[in-house]
Amino acid sequence: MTTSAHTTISNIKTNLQVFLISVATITVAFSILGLFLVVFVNLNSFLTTWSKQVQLIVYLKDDISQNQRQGLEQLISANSDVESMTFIPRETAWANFKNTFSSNKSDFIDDLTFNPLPSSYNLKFKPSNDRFIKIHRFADLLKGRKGVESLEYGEKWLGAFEKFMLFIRIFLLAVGGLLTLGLILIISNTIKLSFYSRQEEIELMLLIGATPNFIRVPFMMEGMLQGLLGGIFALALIKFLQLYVKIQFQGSLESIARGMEFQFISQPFIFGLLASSVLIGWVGSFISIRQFLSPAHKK
Amino acid sequence: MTTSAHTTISNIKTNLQVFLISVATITVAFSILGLFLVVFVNLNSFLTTWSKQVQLIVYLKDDISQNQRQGLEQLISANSDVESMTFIPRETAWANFKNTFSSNKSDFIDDLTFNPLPSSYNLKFKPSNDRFIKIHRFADLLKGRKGVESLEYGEKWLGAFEKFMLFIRIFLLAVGGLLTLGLILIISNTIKLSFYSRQEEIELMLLIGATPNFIRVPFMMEGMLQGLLGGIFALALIKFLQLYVKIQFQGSLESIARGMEFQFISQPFIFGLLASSVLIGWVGSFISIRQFLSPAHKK
Amino acid sequence: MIQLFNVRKSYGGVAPALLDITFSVKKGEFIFLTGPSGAGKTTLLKILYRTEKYDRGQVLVHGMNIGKIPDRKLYTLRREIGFVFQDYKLLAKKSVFENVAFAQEVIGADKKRIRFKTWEALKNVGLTHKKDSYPPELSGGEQQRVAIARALVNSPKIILADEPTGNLDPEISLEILKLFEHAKKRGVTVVFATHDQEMIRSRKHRVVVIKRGKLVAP
Amino acid sequence: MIQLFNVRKSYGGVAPALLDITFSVKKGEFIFLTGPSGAGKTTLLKILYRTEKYDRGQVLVHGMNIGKIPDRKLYTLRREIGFVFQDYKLLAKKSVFENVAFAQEVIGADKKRIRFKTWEALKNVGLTHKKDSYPPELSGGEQQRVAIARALVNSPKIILADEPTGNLDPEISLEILKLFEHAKKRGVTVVFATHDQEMIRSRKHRVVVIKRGKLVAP
Ligand SMILES: Nc1ncnc2c1ncn2[C@@H]1O[C@H](COP(=O)(O)OP(=O)(O)OP(=O)(O)O)[C@@H](O)[C@H]1O
Ligand SMILES: Nc1ncnc2c1ncn2[C@@H]1O[C@H](COP(=O)(O)OP(=O)(O)OP(=O)(O)O)[C@@H](O)[C@H]1O
Ligand SMILES: [Mg+2]
Ligand SMILES: [Mg+2]
Repeated sequence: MTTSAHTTISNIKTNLQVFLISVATITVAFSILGLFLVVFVNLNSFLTTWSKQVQLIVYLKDDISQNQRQGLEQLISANSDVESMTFIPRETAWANFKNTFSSNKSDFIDDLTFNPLPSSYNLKFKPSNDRFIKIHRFADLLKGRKGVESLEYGEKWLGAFEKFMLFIRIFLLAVGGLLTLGLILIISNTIKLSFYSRQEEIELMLLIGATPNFIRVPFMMEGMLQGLLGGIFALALIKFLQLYVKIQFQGSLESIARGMEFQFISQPFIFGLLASSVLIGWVGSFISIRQFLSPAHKK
Repeated sequence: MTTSAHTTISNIKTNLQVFLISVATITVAFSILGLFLVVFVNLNSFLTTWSKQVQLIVYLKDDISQNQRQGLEQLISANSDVESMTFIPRETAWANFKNTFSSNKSDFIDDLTFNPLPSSYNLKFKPSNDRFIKIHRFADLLKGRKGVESLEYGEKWLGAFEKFMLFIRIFLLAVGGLLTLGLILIISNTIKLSFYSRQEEIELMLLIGATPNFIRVPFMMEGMLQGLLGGIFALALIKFLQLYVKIQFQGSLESIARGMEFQFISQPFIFGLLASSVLIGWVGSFISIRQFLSPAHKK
Repeated sequence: MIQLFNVRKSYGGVAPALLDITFSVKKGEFIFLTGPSGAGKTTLLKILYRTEKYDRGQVLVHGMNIGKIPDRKLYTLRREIGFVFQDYKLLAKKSVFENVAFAQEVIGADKKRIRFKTWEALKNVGLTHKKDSYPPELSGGEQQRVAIARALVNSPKIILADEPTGNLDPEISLEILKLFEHAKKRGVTVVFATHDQEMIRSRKHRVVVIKRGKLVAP
Repeated sequence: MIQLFNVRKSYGGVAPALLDITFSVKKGEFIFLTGPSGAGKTTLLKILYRTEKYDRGQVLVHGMNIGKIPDRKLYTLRREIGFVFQDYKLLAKKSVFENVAFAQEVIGADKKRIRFKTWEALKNVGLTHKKDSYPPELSGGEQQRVAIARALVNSPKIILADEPTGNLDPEISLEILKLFEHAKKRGVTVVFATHDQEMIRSRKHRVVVIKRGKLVAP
């Protein structure tokens, strides 16, 4: 064990340049992947927060019958996409309306002595990717029902915005997939190339009577160290960027983050990144070293 | 020239694996950068479209004097951030209001026979990163003015949304910067490593009487070819992703894209990407070859 | 003790590199292996070291049938043998001292012993003054002597030397030869491949000659 | 015509590798360069080829002061000289034929001529049957002969051969020697570094001996 650690260190010293190149590559790779994850997670939570506000409001006719209301309620409860249903009597609606308008425009509404607003059901839908489509479809279904005066589902921008976010989400996923694929390619190449620079040494070790483990262990340790260092530097870089963003955009950030948690570097994120960097280093060196130790390998 | 092309091809054949690894790396690198650009450009244009809708509405008191109005107008024209100013007389406002409300709620408003709404100035602001802050500041300035009843600037979400987009924009820029830096590192490493695998050959050529150009030209051609192939494959990949997204999300896409052009692969984008891939290949090989040809290079 | 029975080896070319070779070297014997360029000397030595496989026949080293040793156990064979490679196989990134010490590290020798043995081996080939140089900074003959020092440092029971004096002047060649003969006196089996007819004539060791892959009378 | 005046070269070690070397080789002359391992033979040849610089003195090759040639013009010097490297310097990824052809491509020879000359050069060293092999598949002596073929293929005006027969048997060595002597007859200047005293004694060429970087009487 001590010998292996010793060999690892002297190996690294001898091929310092290749080692540093590998670490730098892994650092960049993980920084990008990490930042990407950060953007994705936050965009996602942003979307979730916003999309909770999308409701389908079913306005009822003033002369709706008890029967018609029961039919409507049954229909709504039968839809498994609906998360909750709130009945808002016309009195409450009128109070809300007055509240909204009297505050910042004029007070002509206060002068009204009758209530012109209808009762309504406010439906919240479960979060899902095609929620907006589902809401739309359900609204079409309800439109024709007797006793329903009209339907409203959020401001128009909210639907468009949700669709846009869905699109962005899929786009980011695609980019993320490609990125991960690329990272694996780049890291495995780096490790393979770092092994090419050692090919002579490994072959000589085999020639002069080293056991396979004697050869394998220091290389794996080096691979893991490489991965770990890359992971740590990547984390440091992300942290640095976080601090920068915080200092530069303190104000803006706070007003956006209100009611919404920005997840920059969470505990599981750190552990996940470090673990996968070590893992990638290990797997990379394992694969490469197998190539050299296998009897099929041409001298 | 023919000899150089010939040498280039035979060079590539001899080191096919390293060549392919380089092309693959460049492909992934440019795909990511390209997709990134696509996301950024579209997000940006989306932001621009949305933010055009942010206005500062200045409601005027019914008893505003001619003097006060002139003062206000002067103040507004003096602000260089204001793009346009529209005066909306109370009659127009009332017509708009009736229009909005009579359509989907009840028709009690039609029963009203007097006009309770004020006149207003609608101010559009020039697009800029801290536009929202500027609007806010200007609003504070106007609030105390005589003749101003109240101020409104967009729905609250629009401000928050714009801030969020600003934040995302900066975030994307940071990631993009890191990405570009990483790409340069990775590509120059790949090319350097591909040169390491040729070091012996280059040194031998120098030893047996090749002119510097004889050595340089095929390597530069190879570097450029590498870059070009990487660029082409990256474009193909992006195009493929575009098609996939189109097929999968035809519907959603159309409804979002309404009134807004999605710029996937534009002519300048293609040319820019290809040109920079060739350039990177050229610069990469130029730097590496200089290292080997310089007299300072240790044998 | 090395025994070969009807060993044949072909690299896939028109003529096989070795053709039904049968001979044996007794424990503690010193033999010269000679023959024209391309005769198969290196091939023969490589087979004994199991860096090449043979197509047919039997090879016993210390009674072990080396064709039966699994790849992961090859190190047991190689630890018995000191091999001087015709192309030296020195590591350019390690100093002379490290190159020789490396052979001992690889078999797990302990540190103090490594220092002492390395120094001794370098002294034997007259290279202590170059111990901190790197192989590319050495003359051809100096590199060859490092390769010899590395092969001898672990006191192997068998020494296979592939033209170990090809780049050495006659004086140093003689000293190296004496080094091998000294090992022989300690009971080491030595196979010494060489083109140097003068050297062969001047000593009284058995000579094995191969030509185009076949044993011939000397 | 090669002239050296008081050439001194130190690699930074305790003793300089070359110490005030003065001698000249006439056009069309054949000389043996000999001396013990590490004496400075390779260093001397490398200086003539400008792969090493010298610290002091003057070196003229065909009247050119080679110390004054700028790096980007070095190829003009090297095209005059065929160099047989002590460590061969063959490209492992090119076949024997390609290795020899490469030396001609590099100086821009035309295709048809390349085929013919390569074939001829390989015939001279007796390796036409190995033309499609790769260097790692060759015996030590075969590799050495490829290196010789490559050095001679461009019909250089000067040949610098660094122990070109170290891995060859006496018969082939003699043939190679004759090849160089044949070149000499065509007016080529030959410097032939070797340890082979038998070979030196058997021919009547001038012998230059260096020991520890100094010229000594043969
Ligand atoms: N890996 C290989 N692949 C194909 N052919 C090979 C290989 N190694 C050796 N040969 C051929 O086998 C024959 C014998 O080679 P070997 O190296 O054993 O000769 P040798 O007696 O050591 O010669 P030398 O004195 O020149 O070193 C040669 O013709 C050589 O070209
Ligand atoms: N690049 C270098 N850096 C440092 N020292 C060197 C370098 N090249 C050679 N030397 C030293 O210079 C001395 C002369 O070396 P050179 O290669 O000229 O010897 P040589 O006469 O060719 O010997 P051989 O017959 O063994 O090839 C040696 O002691 C060698 O160690
Ligand atoms: Mg051999
Ligand atoms: Mg030498």
